[in-house]
Amino acid sequence: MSAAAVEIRPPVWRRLFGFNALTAVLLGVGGWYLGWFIGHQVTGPSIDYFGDIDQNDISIFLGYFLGVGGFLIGLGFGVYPWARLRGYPPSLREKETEGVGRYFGLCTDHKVVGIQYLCGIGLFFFIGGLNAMLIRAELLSPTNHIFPPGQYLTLVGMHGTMMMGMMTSGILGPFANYFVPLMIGARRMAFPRIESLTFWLLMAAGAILTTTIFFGGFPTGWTGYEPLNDQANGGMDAYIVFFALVGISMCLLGLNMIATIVTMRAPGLTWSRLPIFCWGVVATSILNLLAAPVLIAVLAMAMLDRTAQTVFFNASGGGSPYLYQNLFWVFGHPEVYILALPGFAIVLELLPVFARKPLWGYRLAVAGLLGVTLLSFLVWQHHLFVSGINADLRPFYMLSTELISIPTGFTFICGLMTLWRGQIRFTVPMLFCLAWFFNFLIGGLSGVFLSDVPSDVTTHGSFFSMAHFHYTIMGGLVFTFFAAIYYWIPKMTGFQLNELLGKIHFWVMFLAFNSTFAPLFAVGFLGQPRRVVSYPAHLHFLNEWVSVSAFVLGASMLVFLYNFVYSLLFARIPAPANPWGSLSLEWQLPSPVPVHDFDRLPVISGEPYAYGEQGGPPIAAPAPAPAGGMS
Amino acid sequence: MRGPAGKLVGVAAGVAIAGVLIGFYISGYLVGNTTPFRPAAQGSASSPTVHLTLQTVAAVGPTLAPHPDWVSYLVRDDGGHWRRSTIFTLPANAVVHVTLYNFDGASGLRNPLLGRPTGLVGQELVDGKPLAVMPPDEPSHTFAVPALGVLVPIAPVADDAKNACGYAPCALSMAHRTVTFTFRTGKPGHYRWQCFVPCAAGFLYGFGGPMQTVGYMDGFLDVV
Amino acid sequence: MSSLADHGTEYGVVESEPPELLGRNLNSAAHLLASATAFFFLAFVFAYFYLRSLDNDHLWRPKHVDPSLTLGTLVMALTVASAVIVRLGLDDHRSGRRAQWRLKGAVALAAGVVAVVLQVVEWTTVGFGPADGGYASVFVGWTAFNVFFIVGTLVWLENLVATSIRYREIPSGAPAPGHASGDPGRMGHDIFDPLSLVRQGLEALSFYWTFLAGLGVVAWVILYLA
Amino acid sequence: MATPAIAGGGRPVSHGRRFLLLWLAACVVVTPLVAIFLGSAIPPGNGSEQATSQVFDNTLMLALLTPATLLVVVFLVYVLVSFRSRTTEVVDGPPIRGDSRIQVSWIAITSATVLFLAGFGTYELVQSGAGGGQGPDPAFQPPGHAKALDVQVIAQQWEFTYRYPAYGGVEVPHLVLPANTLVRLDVTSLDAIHSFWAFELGVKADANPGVDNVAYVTTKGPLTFDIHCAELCGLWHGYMFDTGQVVDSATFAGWIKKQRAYFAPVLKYLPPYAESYLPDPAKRAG
Repeated sequence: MSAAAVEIRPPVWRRLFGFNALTAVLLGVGGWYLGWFIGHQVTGPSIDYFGDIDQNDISIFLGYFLGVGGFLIGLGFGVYPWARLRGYPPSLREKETEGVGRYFGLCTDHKVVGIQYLCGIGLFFFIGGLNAMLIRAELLSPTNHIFPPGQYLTLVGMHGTMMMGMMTSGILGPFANYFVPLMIGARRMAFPRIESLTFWLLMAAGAILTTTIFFGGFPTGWTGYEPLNDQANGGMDAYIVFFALVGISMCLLGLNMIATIVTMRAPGLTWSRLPIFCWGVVATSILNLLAAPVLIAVLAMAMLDRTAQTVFFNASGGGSPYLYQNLFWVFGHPEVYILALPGFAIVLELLPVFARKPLWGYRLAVAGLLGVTLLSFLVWQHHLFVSGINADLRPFYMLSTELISIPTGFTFICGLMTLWRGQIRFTVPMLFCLAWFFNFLIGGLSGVFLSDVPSDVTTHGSFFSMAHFHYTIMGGLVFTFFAAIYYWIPKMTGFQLNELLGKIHFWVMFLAFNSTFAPLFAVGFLGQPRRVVSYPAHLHFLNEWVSVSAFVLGASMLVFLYNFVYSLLFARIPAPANPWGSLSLEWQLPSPVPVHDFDRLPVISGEPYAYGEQGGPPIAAPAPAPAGGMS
Repeated sequence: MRGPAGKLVGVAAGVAIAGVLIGFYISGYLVGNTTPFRPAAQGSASSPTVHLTLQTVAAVGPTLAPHPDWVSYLVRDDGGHWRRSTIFTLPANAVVHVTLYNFDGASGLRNPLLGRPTGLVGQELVDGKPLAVMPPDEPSHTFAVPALGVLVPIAPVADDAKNACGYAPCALSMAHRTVTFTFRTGKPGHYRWQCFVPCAAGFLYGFGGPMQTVGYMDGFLDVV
Repeated sequence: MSSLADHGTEYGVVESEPPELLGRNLNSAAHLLASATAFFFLAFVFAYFYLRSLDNDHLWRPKHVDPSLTLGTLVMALTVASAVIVRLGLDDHRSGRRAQWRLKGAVALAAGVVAVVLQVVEWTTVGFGPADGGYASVFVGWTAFNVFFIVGTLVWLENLVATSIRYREIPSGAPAPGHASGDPGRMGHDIFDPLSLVRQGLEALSFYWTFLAGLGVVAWVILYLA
Repeated sequence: MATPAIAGGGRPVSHGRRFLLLWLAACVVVTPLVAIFLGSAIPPGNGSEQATSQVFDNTLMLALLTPATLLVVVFLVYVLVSFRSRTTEVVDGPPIRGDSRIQVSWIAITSATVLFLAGFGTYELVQSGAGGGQGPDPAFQPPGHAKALDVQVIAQQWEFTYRYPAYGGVEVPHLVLPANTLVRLDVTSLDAIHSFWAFELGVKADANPGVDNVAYVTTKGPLTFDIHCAELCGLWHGYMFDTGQVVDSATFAGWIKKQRAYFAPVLKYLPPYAESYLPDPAKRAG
């Protein structure tokens, strides 16, 4: 509303009241104590062992649930449902305030949500990275311990859980929320409030996970295997609530993305003109939508085991730990492709821009993305080759697992052939994309060893598999995450990032990354199991080497942080509307993008990769007649 | 507060806050390190002798821990006070004489093999009588150092014993069993020791909480 | 270059969207939500058959673990009935019989609530605890989350019924803009004719509610008959 | 944008040829080196039939995957060197949108490789189960498995103990195996999930409560091997290691005799030998 835009804003101290992050935190903490209190009232006398174990899981869970409820209400998520309950008509957008205030509350502008995601995810990404640094510090020596073994396991679990949980939205959160509507010529996501909800759920989840320390941490690593899960201290409850909230957020995010791309593409944007990044978002969202519910279900069972004393995973009570392993990996394997696929999409989206050529084999690339999506639901038991589950089926899972490398290969050939005879420009985003080829190649090929049962017998559960998935996830996701940042920040903020610092960041990160994880293949092959606090003495040198490289890797992140703060706060060099000369629709808009993106829904006249062809830009024109329903 | 100066202040403040938070965060993991206990060593440096006096209690009570209901080992320091420390710093190749007073009842072993004392110098004495093997339903705890091959099952206080000790501190006037044994610390190293009896009441398989927290039923032998 | 966005932030130019677009949103969302729900309950189906096939310690289903078939059937039947009534209400709405739709909507809502109440009654009288073996665990978990989803859908239904009751005298009692958006000062709706969305919402809801009732039938067959 | 100019593509054919030659040369040089030097150095070594087959498996895969790696790496290097933009202003490359011949042959080659790998892995697996745990009723049994020596591995928080049903069901805290024998390891757990990993023997099998997870291993000559727990099992997971031994049959006979004598007093308390022992006390016990 123009009225909202021009109204006089009250002084800062007044604006601190109302629905915002501050209120949310206060209500969240209040809600936590309320739930804790209720839990004790309900269960204190009736269940005696809570006294013995000195922890009351029911009241911890209640505390977390009411805490999340209070947090969301404080952010203003209660207003709309309450109005609808009273029968008021639907509306799309919350009141949109100007200024920084809108970044600290419920905002229905997809661009605000994208930037919220970037900062929020970044925060927890750095916490997870800090955990990794502490882990490597502990592993500097096989015998001298910095942390008690229990706390070390909590560190390992925190690192894995934080990264696997938060980075699932690492690219979909910031970049899909921001750019999918711009790429498909829409003014919003299909469900703006749900879009904002997914972000704030993640923030609540991350905060909850960090509170695990107060309840004795959790010993299970990110997989949370039963029955250790049931045996663990109250910190396990934080893990369960964290992953359940992340699951809900993932599911809603995927739903929102698919609904948007299916129903809101601008006129003329046929499926065969859809930017490959949007295809990657669709593929990932399918996995989000279908895999996350299984995770929520299995965590619900674990919660019931810990509170209501059900015996889902208790072999002595009529349940089975195998049930947990199966259900968890039914989610868990699609999960790793939820982390990998956005990387593929970013690479394929950026290569044409910097090779100045059309995307090679567009249909093949799409087929690759969708093929991976389909196959990733059929391979979960390759995580259980030596567990004794359905041993007779191992040949099938070996085959299906290795089949995945075929659609993955599509991505490789399309990317590589896009470079062929191009005009390659080594900008910072391009460097990160090229690094992806090398990292994911190593990661993928080492995966072949793990997918092959005979060699999996040695490598399973060792540092080899750990090195493998760090090559695929960190080398695949995090590198492309930074590629996307360097590529799109000029559009998101209107300012350029410093190129020299960017290149320093890249080279330090790339070299340190490889010098960290390549030796870990050897460490695993030489017999060091994962998640150990002490290891054989003859592996001391390798572990020391890895630790030092890991610290350098951590330092490279500080270079990025410095660049980010310096360029956006101090240098503030305005970026041109289209610094990379991209043909994609989002770059045809001014930087930063106006609040309502398009005056009129554009009409798309071609796909965004027509480099080297006549009549490249503009690929879109404003609709001749006003879009329907102007008031 | 506009302009670069204001921004600089803001960034500096942000960095400071982040630093403090990170400090708190890391310290959150460091807590739980129980302070090591170093018993006095007699005899020659080549073959020293160490006396270690322990007790096991059904619950550490409100004075000793954040978890008053947890079962735990306690060690008697030179002042004769009972401390809750399970990290013992011992000299290498030492002969360690351990006297252990158990105030806890029977929990029972899951694996009866662990009722057989092993790795000791001489025999394990329960109330002065040598012990060959303890029936699986009896042990209340074990003192085990797998890397040294040491395993000592600990006899329980009868359930109907008079004047049983509910929680620490437990006086020797209360019902208890006395277990004495001797073992050798090998070459220098960092040996873990633990209890193998599922004695953590309320936890699944009796193996959570105090059974998985250094400072209660688990610890280290720092052999230097 | 930016002929696509000359007007910057002039809300007047860009506000208010055609309701059919939101209708498409809702429709696709209902189908996606249904598929996600299916995968959620698939986990419980898998748990049922997996634990049943393992029967660890012969504790899958001790003799005394036998929930009341009557109550279970009632819960299932009421859910299905509610879904059917909503479907009929949708037909009324399509053919303009708004009054009948409002009545049917209220009845469907009541039926759903009764189903939930009966489920709670069954839990309190079921005669076995969650710890009594694999079947007991699956029973408790599955029914609990079934109720969870039913309640959520009933809230959705309540929204539609409430809206159509509040604005039954259209056009006289037209809704003020911004009521629901936490923005009382808003001058125009950001949806062109928001009330026309009741129909599309009802179509989406009817699909999802029918689907959920179907899952309820599956649960009933597996938990009580199998 | 600037008018599309075909740059770097003066002689399109020769680029392809040159790259292929480079790649073939690299393969011819590098692959044998990798196979011979790296392959022979690959663990778990030669401690048992299964370990040997694993090493062979790994070596063959290395030899097969090296050309694939070289393909991408050489391609990247070649492309980045010869197709880098030599101008400062933005010039477009040729609008090549695909090439069905390349696509088809790529799909064919990758599929063939994948199918071969899967087939080969399956072949290696069905020989003897490749040392991996394969559940209560193993499908892939080595010849002569009926006469295999039974050894039960009992995992608990936090150590492994071993039971020899063939020798009066004696249970011992350390693992010793006779040389040149086919051993059937029945891995089970008394509480959480562990994983029995005998590194030099190339054996890994998860230990689950109430499950008998069978792994076959055919020992060779005398040898000392490391045992780790390879599945996170709680506080002392990192300390749950031990060393086992393979000794000649005479030494083994003497050793087992001594053990039976030493553990005789506890023998009467052991439960009758079973494929698995359900943990007790079960739930929330005291």
